Parts: sequence; C-alpha cells; structure tokens
Amino acid sequence: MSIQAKPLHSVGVPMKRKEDPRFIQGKGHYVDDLSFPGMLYLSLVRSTYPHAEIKNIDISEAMKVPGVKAVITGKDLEAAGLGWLPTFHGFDKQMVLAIGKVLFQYQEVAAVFAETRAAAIDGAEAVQVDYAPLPVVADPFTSKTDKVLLRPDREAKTNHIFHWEVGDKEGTARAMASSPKRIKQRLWFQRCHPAPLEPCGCVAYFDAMGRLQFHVTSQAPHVYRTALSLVTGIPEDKIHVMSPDLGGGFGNKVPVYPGYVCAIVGALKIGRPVKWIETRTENLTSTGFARDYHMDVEIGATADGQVTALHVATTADHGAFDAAADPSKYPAGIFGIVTGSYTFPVAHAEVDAYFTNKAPGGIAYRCSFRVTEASYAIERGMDILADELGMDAVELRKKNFIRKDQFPYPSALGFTYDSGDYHKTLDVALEKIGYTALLKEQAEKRARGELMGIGFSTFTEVVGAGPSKHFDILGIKMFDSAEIRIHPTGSGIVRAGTKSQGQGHETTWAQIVAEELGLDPQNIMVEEGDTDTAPYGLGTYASRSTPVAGAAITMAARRIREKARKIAAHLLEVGEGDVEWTDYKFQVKGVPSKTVTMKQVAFAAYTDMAQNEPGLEATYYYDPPNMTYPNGAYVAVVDVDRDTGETKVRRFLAVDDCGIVINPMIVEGQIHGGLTEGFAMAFIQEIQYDAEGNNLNTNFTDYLVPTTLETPHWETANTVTASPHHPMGAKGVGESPNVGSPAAFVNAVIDALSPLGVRHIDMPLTRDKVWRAIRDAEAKKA
Amino acid sequence: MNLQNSGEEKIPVGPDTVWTFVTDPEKVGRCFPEVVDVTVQDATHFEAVVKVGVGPVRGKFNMRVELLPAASKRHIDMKMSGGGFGSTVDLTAGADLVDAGDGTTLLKWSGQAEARGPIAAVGGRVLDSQAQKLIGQAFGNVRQQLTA
Amino acid sequence: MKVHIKINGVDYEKDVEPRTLLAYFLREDCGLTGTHVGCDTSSCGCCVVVMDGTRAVKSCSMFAAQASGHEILTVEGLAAGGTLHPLQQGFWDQHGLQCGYCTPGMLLTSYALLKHQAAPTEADIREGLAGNLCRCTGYNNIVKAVQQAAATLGQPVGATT
Amino acid sequence: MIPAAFDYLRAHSTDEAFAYLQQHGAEARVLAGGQSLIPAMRFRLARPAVLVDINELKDLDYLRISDQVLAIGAIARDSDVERAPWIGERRWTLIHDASRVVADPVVRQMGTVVGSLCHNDPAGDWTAVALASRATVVVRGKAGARRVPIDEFLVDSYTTAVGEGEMAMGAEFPAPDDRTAGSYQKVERKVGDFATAAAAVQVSLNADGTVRTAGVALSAAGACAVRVNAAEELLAGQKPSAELIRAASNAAWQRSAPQADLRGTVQFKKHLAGVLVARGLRQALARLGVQA
Repeated sequence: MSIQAKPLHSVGVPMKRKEDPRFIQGKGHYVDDLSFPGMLYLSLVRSTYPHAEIKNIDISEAMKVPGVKAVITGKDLEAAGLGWLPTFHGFDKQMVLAIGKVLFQYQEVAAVFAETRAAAIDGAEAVQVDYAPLPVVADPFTSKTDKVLLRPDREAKTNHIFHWEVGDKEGTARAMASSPKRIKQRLWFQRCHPAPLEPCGCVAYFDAMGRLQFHVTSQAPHVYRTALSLVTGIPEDKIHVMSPDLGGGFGNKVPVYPGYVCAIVGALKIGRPVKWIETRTENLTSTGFARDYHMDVEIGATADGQVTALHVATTADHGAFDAAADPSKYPAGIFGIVTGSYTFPVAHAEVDAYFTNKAPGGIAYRCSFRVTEASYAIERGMDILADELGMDAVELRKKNFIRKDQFPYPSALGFTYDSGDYHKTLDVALEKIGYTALLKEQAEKRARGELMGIGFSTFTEVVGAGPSKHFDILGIKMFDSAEIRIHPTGSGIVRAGTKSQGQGHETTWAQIVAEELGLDPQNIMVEEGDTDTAPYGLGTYASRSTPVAGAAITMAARRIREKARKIAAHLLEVGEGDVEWTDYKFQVKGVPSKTVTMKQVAFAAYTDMAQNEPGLEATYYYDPPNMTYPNGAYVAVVDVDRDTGETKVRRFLAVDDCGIVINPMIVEGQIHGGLTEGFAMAFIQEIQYDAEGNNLNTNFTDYLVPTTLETPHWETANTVTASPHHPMGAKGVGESPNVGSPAAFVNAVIDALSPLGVRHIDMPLTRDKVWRAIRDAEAKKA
Repeated sequence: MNLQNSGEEKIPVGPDTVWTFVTDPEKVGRCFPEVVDVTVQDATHFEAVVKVGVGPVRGKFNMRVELLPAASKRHIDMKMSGGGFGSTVDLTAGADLVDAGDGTTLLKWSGQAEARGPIAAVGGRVLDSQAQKLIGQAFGNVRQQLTA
Repeated sequence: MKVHIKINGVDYEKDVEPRTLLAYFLREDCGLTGTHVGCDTSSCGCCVVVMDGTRAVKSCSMFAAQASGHEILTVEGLAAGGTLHPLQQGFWDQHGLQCGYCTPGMLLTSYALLKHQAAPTEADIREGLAGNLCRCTGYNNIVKAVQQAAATLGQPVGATT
Repeated sequence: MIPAAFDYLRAHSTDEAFAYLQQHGAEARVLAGGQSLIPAMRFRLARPAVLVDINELKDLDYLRISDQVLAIGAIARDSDVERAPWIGERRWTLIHDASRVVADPVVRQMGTVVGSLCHNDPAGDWTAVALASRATVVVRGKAGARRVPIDEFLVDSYTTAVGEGEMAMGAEFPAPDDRTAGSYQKVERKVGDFATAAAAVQVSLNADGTVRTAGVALSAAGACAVRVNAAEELLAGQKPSAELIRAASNAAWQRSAPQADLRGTVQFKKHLAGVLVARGLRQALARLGVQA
C-alpha cells in the first residue's frame, strides 16, 4: 500500500516522507556521526553538590592521564571574558563553568579535552574538586524567604527573579468575591524534561580561514550564530552554524549550553576540532528542564455554571539561572492563554519566579512557552468546578465555550483568538467516543464499586510566535523566512529558517511549494539548519514552523508565481493582466486551451525571459499578524485498579482542529507522539529533587519513557477551521497533543476516583499516589 | 539521599580511657571498617582511605575527617567528607560518653550519611545499607579495640 | 586487543581497548554510524543490532571483544542489492519514524522478532518492541510497519501487494 | 559513558574460566550476559580489573529437562527460557510468567537466568522464582562443584554464596508434577524497570484437592528476595479457599520489609506484596482448575 502524491495536488495529501530513505538505511546525519582528523573529545566535570563553595580545583592528576590534552576551569574562562553566557530571554546570565561556587548538582565545573572519548572521561574523573557545602534551597517556597541568597552576583539581592501579571486584578477580585460559586486548587505541574533520544552535542573547529565551523544540535541555528557572536566576540560572518539531523528536540535543543562554549574554547585554545556529546545523565540533569509551575487556580461561577472570573497565581521554580527560553517581553511565556476556550469576562494571571539550587531551564517542552501549564490549569480547573457544581464536565464546558460566531474573540487576558468551532469539535469527540454508552457503562461499574473514569480536555493553544510588535528573542523579532529557487527544468530548492527535528519539514515544505507552484513535490528539495545558506530564521519550537515559516514559504512561492506570471504572459503572447493562475497552471483568461505550466515557465525564465529579469527565485520574511489558535477536544477513558493503584488508559481520542492540514499523515504522527509525551507526564515522568537538592531522576531507569506496552492505542479525528490570517489557513499542530492531553488523563483518573471524594492528585499519577489517594479517601469515609 | 542511624556500645573501661582513644586520630582512623590507610595531619584532622563494595560495585573512598571534641570531654563530633566513584559522601557522627559508674562506659552514638552523585543516583540501592553500616561498625570497632 | 567481527557480511579486524563498547566500535572504528547511542543504562534500544542472525542485542551493553568471532547485522546491512528490506519499506510506508534516531534499533529488534515469530499479532509486536524507546511516534505506526513487513515476508516469493 | 580500563580474558573452557578466576580472585568478575554489570561499569561504579568472558562456553549454554529437574546453564539466555518448547506446560507456568517480564525483551536476549541469580538484586525476578521453585545453584569452587540451595545461595543484596575465585555453573529447578501450577505477579513502573513489588507462587495439589506443597516468595521486599515461610506453611495440607488465600496474603504483607525508593513507599510496597501473593495464588489455582 503505497501512498504517492499526485504532482498537481500536494496540500492535504498524506505523502510519504522524503527524508525517510536515509533514516531507514542508517544514513541519517547526526552530530555524533561526524568525525574530523585530529578531533578531540570533551568531557565535563560536574558538581556532586547542589550548592557549595569551590575551595580548590586540582587538575594535576587529570593532566597525567594518558591522552588528556588540556583542562579548563571557570577561572580560565573568566580571565578570557567568557565566564558567563547570556540566557535567551535576556534577564539573566549563566556560568559556563562554575566560578567561585556551584549552584546546582551536576553543574559544569571543569572541561577536559582528550584524544579519545574514554580518555576524556578518565581525565574528568581525575580532576579533584574541593567543595565547602552551602545551605541548599530545594524549592521555590523556601527560596521566597530569601534566607539563603543564591545569586549574590546579581544586582538585586533576592532570589525573586520576576513578578509578571496580566489582566484586571481588581476587577477579577471583585467578580470573584461576588460569585456564588468558587473553587480554588493548587495544581503543581511537575518538573519534566524533554529527553530527546539523541542527547545534545556539538563539534567545533576553526578552519584554515579562522572561521568557526560549528556543528550542533540546535533547533534555532541562526539564533545560535548571533548569540555565539555576542558571547565570544567573533564576528558573525566568521561563524558557520550547522544543525544536522536532530534526533528529536522538543525544546531541549533551543538554549545554548555551557558544553558548546567549552567545545569552542577548546577548539580555539588547542587548535583542533573538539566534539562534545552529552551523556543521558548530563542531558537529564543539566540541560533545559520544563514546567515546575505551582499554580493556584481560582474560578468563580454562577450557580448554574456560567464562569465569572479566573485568577491564577503561580510560583515558578526556575532553578539556578533564569534560562527559561521565553520571548523577552514574556517572562512567563504565553501563560495568558490560561482562560482557555471559555468566555471569562474578567481574569487575572500572575507568575512569580524564584531561583533554587536546581538545574536551569524552564524551556518550552513541546509547547508554545508555558501554554502546557496554562492549558492544564484551566482544564483541570473546569473539572474541579464541574465537581463543585455537581454538573457534567461536558455540559459545563459547552455552556462556557466561545461560540463560533464570537471569533475573532478578544480574551480577557489580551489575545485575539483567530477562529474555531469548539462546540462542533467536542460534538465530534462525543460521538466518536460514544459518550452516552460510556456514561451508562460507568454508572453500572460504579454500582459494582469499580473505578472507571472519563476525562475531557477542550483546550485552546496559542502558537506561531510571533508578531514582531510583541515577540523577540535577544531583541531579534520572531519572524521567519524562506528562500525558493526554481531551477530551469522545473525542480527547485526551498530553504527556511526553521529546523526539523522529526516533524518532516523536507516533505511538508515541499508540498507547500508544490501546491503553490503546480510542481512535483518530489523534485522540491528542502534545506534547513545551515546558517551559510538558509535565510535568517528563529527556528523550530513553539509550534511556529508551519504558522510562521510555512507562511513565509507560501508567500515566497506566491512571489515566484507573480514573477512567473510575467514570463507566462510573454510565452502566451498576452498582457500580464490577461493571465490567470488556475488549476495549477497559467491560462489566458477565458481560454482554457491556452496554458503554460510552471515547468515551462521555469525553463523560459532561464532561456526565453524576454524583458524580464532572468531567473526564478524569491525570498520572503514573514512577520505574522497574529498568533494561531489550534484547539481540540480530547477524551480519555481510564480504569483504575483499586488494589494496586494501576491506571489503564483504555481509550484515548484526540479530535484536533489545527486549521488546514498540509500532510494528514504527518499531522497524525505528530499527534500520536505528543499524546505519548502527555501520557508520560501524566503518569510516570518527573525530575525530582530531594530536600538536600539531589537530582533523583538522572537516567532512563528513573526518568521513565513509556514503551509500546504502556502507551495506549491512540484514536484521532479532526475538524477544520482555517486560520483567517495564515496564507494557507494552517495553524500548527506539533504541540497540541502534549498541551491538551495531560489534563484529559488526570481528569479521567479523578473522575474514576470521584465517587470516593477524591478531587485532585498532582501529576505524575503513579500507582503509589493513586493507591494512597484511594486508601485515604476510604479511611475518611469509614 | 540522607541516611540516619544510631546505637550504643558498652565499653568495659572508664570514660577517661575512652576519651583518650576517641580523640586520637590515628586510633579512630584505624577503627573505620575496611580501612586501607590513615594519614594523620594534626591532633584533630586525618585522612583515611577505606574500601567500600557490594557485589560488583567496589572501590575506595578517600575520607577527610575532622574530630571536634567538646570541652566537657564527654562528647565528640566527627565530620567526614570524601569521595569515590565520581560521587561524594558526607558523614557526621556524634558520640556521648556516659560514665556507668562501674568502670565501664556507655558510648551512645548517632550518625548521618549523605551520599551524592552517581553512587546515590544509580547505586543508591547498592550502597544505602553500606553507608549506614560504616558509622555503626566504626563505633563497634572502638569497643573491640578497648575490650581487647 | 585484536577483535575480528563480520559485520553485514564484511570482515573487520581492528585493534581496540577491551573497554570498547560494541556500539562505539561499530560507529567509530567501522564508520557504521547508523547504530545510535541514547543512554547508558541499556534502556533505550537505539543501539540494537542483531548477533549471529537471530539475536537482538543492545550494542552499548556489550563489548566489542565479546562480539569477536561473531556476525553482526546493523541497519546498514538490511537492504539487499539496493532493495529495501520489507521492514524498512514498512517503516517508510506506515510513517513509523519521525526523527529517525530510534529507527535503526527498532528495525533490528523487529528483524530478530520476525525471525522467531513470522506472523506476530499486534500484542506480540508490542511485547517484542518494549525494549526500544521512541519519543516521537507513539508506537502506533511502528506496530503497523512491522505488521506490514510480516505480511510482505509471509508472501510467497514473487507475490506482490 | 565508558567503563574504566580492564583486562578482557575470554575463556574457551570452564577449566580455563575457573583458572582465571582463581588467579585474579576479587579483582575479576565473570562476564555472562553483562546486562547489569556493563551498565554499572559504564557509570564506573563497578570497575573490575579483569573480566572473564564465559559466553563462548557452549557446554554452559543449555536448558535440560528431565523427570527430576530443569537444568539451566550459566549462559542460557532469559529469551531461551521464554521460547523453550516446554514453556507452555502448566507445571512451568511460574517460570513462563517470569520469563516474559524480566527486564525488557532485548535485554532478555543477552541476560541470563544464572547471572541474575548471582547478581542478586533486591528487586530481581529470577531470585524470587528460584525461591518459590526451591531451586539450587551449582557452584564450582576449589573443592569441585557443590549444590547450594537457593535459600543459602542468596546471602545479602548483591551478595551470594559464590566466593572469590568461584563461579556459578548452572541452576537446577526441581521439575514439578503435573498437578502443579504457578504464577509470577510483578508490578513495575514500565517495562524494563525492576519490580516495585513482585510475588512468585507455585502450588502443587494432592489428588484430593488439598495443597501438597506451596512455594511463595517476594521480590523487592527486603535486602534480597525472601521466602514467605508462613504462607507456605499455612497453605500446606489445606484445601484452597478465599480465607486461606487471605491468610497467605497477610503473611506476605507481614514478611515484606522493603525499602522506600522512587518506585514507592514502604507502605505501598508492603501492600502490593500481599495483593500480588493473593493474585498469584488465585491464578495458580485457576490454572489447576480450582476457583478460590
């Protein structure tokens, strides 16, 4: 059963992926596959203490290890002016190698360069670091007290990083106070880690021209180039960043990490290529974590379930450095989407972030900057409200949904939702899952004392950062770009500022170009990740590729079409105004027999262009006028084993509305993957620290990734509400399932336990936690 | 992770004899189980190399020890920190010398161990009991030495 | 020490340190970078290769020295004479991969699985692949891919789909 | 991560392996499946100076079944057991169940039953199965081979009766009669994890339907796998009943002395021990056609 696109109709076709032949033959091209003559390996010495003064670092034994070429420490870097690295949203800086003290366990302390991977590890093991332990701040609530000041290097002598708020504080308080029904619940979205199967890494060297050649696992290669230039002072033209195939990213490969800087410094100092590849432990303990939001959610409503006010106050744990990857005007990301799919007349959201002795991060893990946290907060909140009101959670949602005719909808927290039909999407879900029959089954099971739950999440996401008036990283506006060249024989190349990590850009981008130009997508090559060739772009994360770069590609293709129209007019021997683009070719208006194809025009652009400028290429930098608002209705059906706390997700249906779908096969694959990550967070995944600041989930034996056997069988469906402002009507989808699903899973489990009086359990819903909740609830009842 | 334990040893000599013993770094050092080497720096500081191992996990820990005798001569604290396996272990122990009045001494001790790094993260289940036993065995050896 | 391993039908004789893991031997000594390393705990299965024709092994939890005198099949050896192996075709057709990092391991584990169970059920496949992690696909399509390959391999020679 | 340097010695005969072990004593480790040892070496927690690879010893690569005993050689893989032709027989159901949940399906193609017994992880699977089956381990020492009952073999966490310079050659599981069935019940956080709690149960019935003998053991319930003697004694000679199972389950709960870790609290693990023993007994009896 092979699926092949018809050349003239590309969008909406489940075209097989163009990138796959190399991956299935083991010919993918990942950073660790690279090897250069004379290449050295870098291994980092990491702190065993979460907070300690560094009394001394003795490298003498390490230097004696056979194969070790050099060891550098924070002091060396500081002397070279490279001691600190600015974090991406610009509020803080991060030590490259510890200077004076360490602030989290597994922090980078020294860099060892050696001839082989093994020798580098041997050398790192031989570095003796003398620590004097300092008191540990292991949670943001302790941090809040400022009893231990973690960052004396900063001007403000407090652990408080920022206070951010949006909305009408007084109005919300008034509305809340006068609401007949109110719920308030603390929800902790636990610390997670994206943990792509390929860890982060790089190879750095300076070529014969003194130019930095930097191969790196980066979701945003252009931003890396600019950031590296700012950090090192190397002019940007002397830096060549190449991001090859990425073995997943999920936000983990957005920030610039100390290992990268060390590799570059080593390459410069020693004059040889240096490779640094994280171990899994290094990945989980030091590179970008996600979430860790303690959210106090308060919802007001009328007695019959009309929501009246929303207040969310969040205490955020940002770790030792504020390395959260958020746009600079949005320290708490786009958390303002917390009003969700509902017509809150008034709302107020605030976030206070604190330093702790934990790894830095707070990155957008398969999510558009804190949207997962926000979505979880409102979707859990609505279920708790339904419980309070004694109302069906579906009925409550439907009653409060933004109606189809209310779009574009201005939310209480300042967003203008572009489009959607929430009632329809939920109705599709209810029908496909067989809600009525499930309710009947549940009632029967409850009568027998069995625990079965049905959980919903009807979320709205906000993606596609973003309009330049609001969004920038390090001051660089969050546009994206595309450059298309059509070759004389009608094939072509498209380059974009994005970087696929498995999303299938080589296929999707080709489909867009093919659709817009009536060419064969098999003959449109896609190239990304090379800063020497690709136009400047902000990269791939936050579901921004299709909304922003996809739009740029569409617009660049349309530019080419406009140029081609001139040539077509020449070929058709009519005026330009008499040529129309119809059915994937140029045609003389009203004369269906007089046509030329884009392929013919392309040839003419190089051979017979008349007065027109030769060639057929275009570049477009797209500044999105608005964000896009993908949404969905998810249903989970869960059975809970009373005796073991085991939760079995029997069914899960995701109905997504991501606007116009370019490749339904890829979209479905994205949904499957995102749901699996959502499932993992809901049930088994967490980066935990004990009270002494020790990281407890340092490898895959304790940071759990679900296998084929735990992962539910996913059911999917979709509805389509085109985005009115995106040139193709697309909205982006990669993150919806990860954003929307955690609440559905938790809502289902809590629904199962609700006859016992259980109202909330924080994720992950491990067997132990679920069992204890059942036991405690039963003890309370007895 | 943080591990705590406590216990007591009945020693058939008077508290002054015990005191002399427990404030002697060389003597205390030799009481560490599986001790390989003791290097005394001064009256209250020494370094000890101890072998640790359970099953396949075997290696040496280099411990730096500080003795903190109380002026009362009836209480002593010990701070030990050390490392091995790319990990660190901090131990603190305290002991009260209680005069039983019959020429014997009750040595009441408590200890706390804090392991960090791969040893705790990966080998946690391997070395928990080992770390706990270390302090207990040391005081047991004090009794043995003074009994012999 | 000297090791001698036949990999994808080709003899490799190399001098290595005893501590060289088979995964790094394949990648760095033989240039066969299709075998990946994703963890240190034999959890992820990115490094799975097939030993002596039927046994799937995690090459990061095995020393090259152990493989000396044995035959190893890696992802690079799956396609024969320019024709994709039915498993490769299945993964492509069914969208059984996204970032591609786990794919070689998935393919080789499936290869050994089909050697032992020519017509596995969905449950058999899910059980057989539970030692390989994928962070992208959610596994649905991987299961379909293996089913497709099993069906293809089960066809009499010359039959077409 | 890459292990610290060591010397690799490949044994071509058991005599050669034994000689190497005698020569290097505590500095040497036997390398069989290596699925616990090699990860520990990669983290440099284990750093033996010498590895003695026994994987080429074809005379230790066997599963032999006789009227009296199932003998498993030191390098028979978990997957060999999983795929053994007799594995579907009712009397081997305990081993059948366990063989499908040890580690993960790829690790099982390298990992060995005997290696797992020698590793003696507190949360291992085969140790509990061996206790419930009343297995023995054949250990070769200076004085020749000796048969060590599993209860004596498991000394403490990661410590067994195999002394320095010695080597386990195989394990022997008594062949149960055909009125025997078992069950292995394991709760794990995900495939590949060690047990949060696990119970191994094997029941042999008399012709009159009373229990002739029962084996009940727990994993993840203490320093190493433990036999629930009280449950075995309760069951012996009795007619299976819901009440009897409850009593055995309660005995398991009492016997379980787990450590709290990321897998669960002490309370939860103890609770599971009881639940899993009850489930195991019910399933074993159901396999014998007895509903209790």
